[in-house]
Amino acid sequence: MNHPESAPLLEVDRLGLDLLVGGVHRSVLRDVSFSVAQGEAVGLVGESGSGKSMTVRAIDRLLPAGARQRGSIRFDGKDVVSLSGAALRSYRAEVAVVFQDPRVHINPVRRVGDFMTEVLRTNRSVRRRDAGARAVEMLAKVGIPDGERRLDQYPHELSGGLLQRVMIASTLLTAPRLLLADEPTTALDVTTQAEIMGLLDELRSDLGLSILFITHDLDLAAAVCDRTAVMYAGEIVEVRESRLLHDDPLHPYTAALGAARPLLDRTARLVAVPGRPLSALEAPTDGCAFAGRCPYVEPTCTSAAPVLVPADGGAARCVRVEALRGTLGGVPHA
Amino acid sequence: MPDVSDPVLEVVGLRKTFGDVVAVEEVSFAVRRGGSLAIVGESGSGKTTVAKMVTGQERPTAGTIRACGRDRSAPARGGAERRLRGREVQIVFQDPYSSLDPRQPVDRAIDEVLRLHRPDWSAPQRAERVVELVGMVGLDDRQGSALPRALSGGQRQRVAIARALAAEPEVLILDESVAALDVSIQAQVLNLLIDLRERLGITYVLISHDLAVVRQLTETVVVMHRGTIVERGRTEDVLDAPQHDYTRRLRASVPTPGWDLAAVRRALHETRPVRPLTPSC
Amino acid sequence: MSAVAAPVAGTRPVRGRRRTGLGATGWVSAAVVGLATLVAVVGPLVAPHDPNQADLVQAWIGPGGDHLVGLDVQGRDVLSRILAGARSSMLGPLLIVVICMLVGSLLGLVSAWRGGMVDAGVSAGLDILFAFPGVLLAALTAAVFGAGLWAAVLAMAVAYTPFVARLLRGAMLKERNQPYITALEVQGLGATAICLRHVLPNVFPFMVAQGSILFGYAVLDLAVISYLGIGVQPPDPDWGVMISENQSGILLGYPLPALCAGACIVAVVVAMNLLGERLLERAGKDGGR
Amino acid sequence: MRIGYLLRRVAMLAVTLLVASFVIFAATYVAPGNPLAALSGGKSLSPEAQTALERRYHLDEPFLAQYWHWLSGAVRGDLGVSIPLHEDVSTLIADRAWITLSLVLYAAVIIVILGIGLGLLAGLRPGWIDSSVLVISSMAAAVPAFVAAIVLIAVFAVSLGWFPTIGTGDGFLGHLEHLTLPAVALALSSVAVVARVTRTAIREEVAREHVQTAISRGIPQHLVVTRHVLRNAAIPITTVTGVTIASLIAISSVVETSFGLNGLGQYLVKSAQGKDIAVVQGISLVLVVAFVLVNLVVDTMYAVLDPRVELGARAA
Repeated sequence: MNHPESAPLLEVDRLGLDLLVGGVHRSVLRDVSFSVAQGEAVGLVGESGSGKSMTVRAIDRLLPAGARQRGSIRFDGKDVVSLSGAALRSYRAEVAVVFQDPRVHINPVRRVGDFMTEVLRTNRSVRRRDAGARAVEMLAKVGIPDGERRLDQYPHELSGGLLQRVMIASTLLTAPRLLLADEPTTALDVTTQAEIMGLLDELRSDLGLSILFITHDLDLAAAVCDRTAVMYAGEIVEVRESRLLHDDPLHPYTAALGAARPLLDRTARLVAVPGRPLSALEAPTDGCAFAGRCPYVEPTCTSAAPVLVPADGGAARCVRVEALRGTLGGVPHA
Repeated sequence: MPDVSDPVLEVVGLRKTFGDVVAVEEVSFAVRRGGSLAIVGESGSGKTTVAKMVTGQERPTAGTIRACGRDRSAPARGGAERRLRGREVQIVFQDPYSSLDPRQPVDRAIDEVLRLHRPDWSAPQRAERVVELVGMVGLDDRQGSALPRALSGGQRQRVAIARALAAEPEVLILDESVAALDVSIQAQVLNLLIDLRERLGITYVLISHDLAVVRQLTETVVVMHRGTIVERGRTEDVLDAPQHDYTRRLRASVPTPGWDLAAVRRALHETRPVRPLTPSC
Repeated sequence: MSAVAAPVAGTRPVRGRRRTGLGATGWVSAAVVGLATLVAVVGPLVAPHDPNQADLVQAWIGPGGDHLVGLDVQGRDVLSRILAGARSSMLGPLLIVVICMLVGSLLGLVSAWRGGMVDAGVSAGLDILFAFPGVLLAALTAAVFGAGLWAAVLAMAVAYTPFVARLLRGAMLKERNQPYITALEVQGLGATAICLRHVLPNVFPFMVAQGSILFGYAVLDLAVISYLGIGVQPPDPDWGVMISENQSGILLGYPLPALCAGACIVAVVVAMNLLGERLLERAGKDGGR
Repeated sequence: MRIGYLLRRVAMLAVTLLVASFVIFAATYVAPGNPLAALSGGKSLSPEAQTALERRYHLDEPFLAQYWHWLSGAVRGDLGVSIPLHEDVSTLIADRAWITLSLVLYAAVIIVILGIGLGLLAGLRPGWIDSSVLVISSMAAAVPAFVAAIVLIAVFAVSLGWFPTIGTGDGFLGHLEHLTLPAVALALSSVAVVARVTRTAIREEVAREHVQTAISRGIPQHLVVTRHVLRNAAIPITTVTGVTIASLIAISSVVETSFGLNGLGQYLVKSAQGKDIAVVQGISLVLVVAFVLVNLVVDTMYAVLDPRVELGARAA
């Protein structure tokens, strides 16, 4: 696969979003910028309420009514926000979404075959039998050998892991260029998660798919993504090469996330950040959202909203990024 | 077979069937007083059913369960026996949002348990103990008199722990107790649990699918797969050098920095025929 | 919409002060219900005329003089009959609701708590009872015991019970399956104490809301039964009876007496329904964790 | 799988009918008064005549045997004899059943077309259409059938003279004309209920995650609506509509009384007032059978519409 180094496939620039909550517009995303290149896997990591799922919805134009959006989202150079009608539908075929819980994201009263071939039959006028054959082929590719039988089954007759494979296979039928994977393994068992992650990784290398991978698990993102953006309270606080993010974080929140997670290979007291994660709706507008929990807080942190500062091939939203460089990582567990 | 001196909880030959389905088969383990045991497994492994049998929510089809030397395989006869069992084994659930009565302030919830187990205590005695328990789990006085809806998930889980500890049980079952929490909150609760065990000498039985949490919290482990125990031993031994195929697979499935996805894929392709992907519903 | 916004809004652990108001509609409904209740209590005492004093010569005389809403088919004062009729029209439904709530919550609680065979047995019994529509039961009771308010109340209470029991069983089962109930069981608290101290109080707002909606339906159904002639018997004043008595007036061009009684029924039913829905909403919010 | 579900429903139905018939028949025994007294019209009977009558009506046999006679007769279509009228109950019922049947069918058609139609409109078209349907339906839902009846008579029959007030008319069009106001009165509140339920079902389905998936896959709007929203919402809509129509069977007595229609419901009430127990029993049995059968149809449709049906019972 050749990766044109020039323009990224997906470019999100200063995305802002207000949602209607109880009749009032409230900001849930602020200044979210990142990009995904052809064939690249980018992680979007954050705790609940950080705004990562809303970012996916904005990219796929699935925002709730009354949402107000700022900034731009460009796919392959085209402005996504202005798309409509057939252009929007073909954009959606190129940008496929794998949702968190296949059990509720697949229509329960239609057969697996109907679900898989629906797009081919309606948007590409492929005949039912041909579409079915392609579905079987794709099921085999994601590791489901008895595709014909599966097409006749209903979603409730399949296990969660199998259903998630069906979801992935169905997205592949339209040959998408970008996969938005919104916590695709959170509802699954650990071994099933590994299978799905292995599958996604295989598809990326075989088909040159770009992947935007949303998760709450920093380790998972680091394991499969080239670059990772960490979100907190509706903002990206750090975006780096995944490996660096883990070993040498620039933002105190990234460091805190890494240090809070227990390790598999040794037992050591966890470094717990006090307080609870702020949801995007609660974030202050005039200072750093993490300031209240940050061990390195200074008066400057709460006087003005910090901006993303470029550093070490990435960026971090911290006024003390230079001062703290190199001190946050290293030994995460005291 | 379990060979533990001074076992505070001992389970032998446990079996549970639902209709034709065998959920748990030949499960035996023991935990020493003050020790800790993890029951690891994925959905459908039977780990939750084991926990339910130990707490008396389900009745075993066969096998015995002894806590503090007393049999609890059959349902309790009478209130006194129920309360006695309550002082032996307590449980903390996964979901912090539904594990508290929404109408009951924190202090009243704890007081209710104290009244049940300490009928001889006076109201001021109980109130003093409530304050002590609330402080023990790291909540302040204001949170101690709040309604659950005013608390965050992590705070509610602290309340659930305090309520379980109010009965001063010998064994605390942690049924995925930190699984639903955000990472940063999870760390706080894990640290609290570690401190409490050091301080109280209480025995933990952790039900979990998360190997890292298991490592953090327990000394011994049993690995369950499809209703049976496939591997057991000291936690670090089992995690560092798993013997059974399933445990190895479980271990390899945990994402870590430097996770070799290609190797995971190879391993999965190899083991796939062993475990046919059958619909689970 | 709310489902879409949930990932953001639902994760906020600390909620704002919950709204305790009923809203404008709720308060207006409550006022209507309060007024109807007041009339049911004091109505017969404040009626300006004897509700049963007939004077056929004065039949169908319109509003005027000391007869604010005119006179009915037998020349009786309509206002007095409305005021006096409120008693049976409101008291009957109250009895129905109380009976079927008591029986229904007991059955629901036992089914939800015991589960298994007990639950299956109760459910099967209720299913059979479901096959008897209220009007049919009322006709059967009237045929057997003779028509009257008490027979109608009994029939309706029986007809409503399976509905209420199923509704409450669902609500109680949901509560019973909450982990906090299990935690209390593991503590060693007895079933009765758990039910009385936790399950019932948590289901209570839901019961009140459902009871209010049910009361509206009971007012309606009891009026229907009296209208059909197998409930309250004429000449006793009752809103349903009044419609049946004065129906001939419609063809003769005197619809007011029948419509007045009809309006009273509709007003109480609508108010009860709206109030019940508001309460239900609030109960849902209350239970929302 | 789904066949099993339906077999269970049919078995349940048989048990329900058996118990119901028992309850209905047992009413005779609970009823105070001697049936022979009613039979003789108050005259004193000679012992021979009394014995003959007792034998004829099986009154000399034990309760269960009498029940068996009645039940086995009912299965063959013989519901006994009305003592005051000296006529076959089956004939009396057959003469009146068609009115109730056509009234309920007519109302059912109105409910399906108007109720579901308005609900779809409101559910799919937020804005003024939705709000007006909501307001109108919340008012209509609270109007009981007999109030609707008097208002309809007052307005359309008396003031405007568009429809006849009473009777059943001749020929199909005549029936239709005569039954229109009664059917509207019968259907009115149900139309409102069905419209509201339909609207809610549509709204809930629109908000479901799988609809989001369909949109995100670029399925055109109209197909998302028909294939996913309507298809799935059809499950609760069918259930509620069916149950609502079943409830009309009993409520029709009200409308029949208001419009002076000689139907089953009105006859049931009249017989109850006249203590004609045999007729009350017969009509009760017929109505219960009809009610239970409609519910079986609803269950069948539900099983057809929802492939998950074997997982649990109907979500009531």
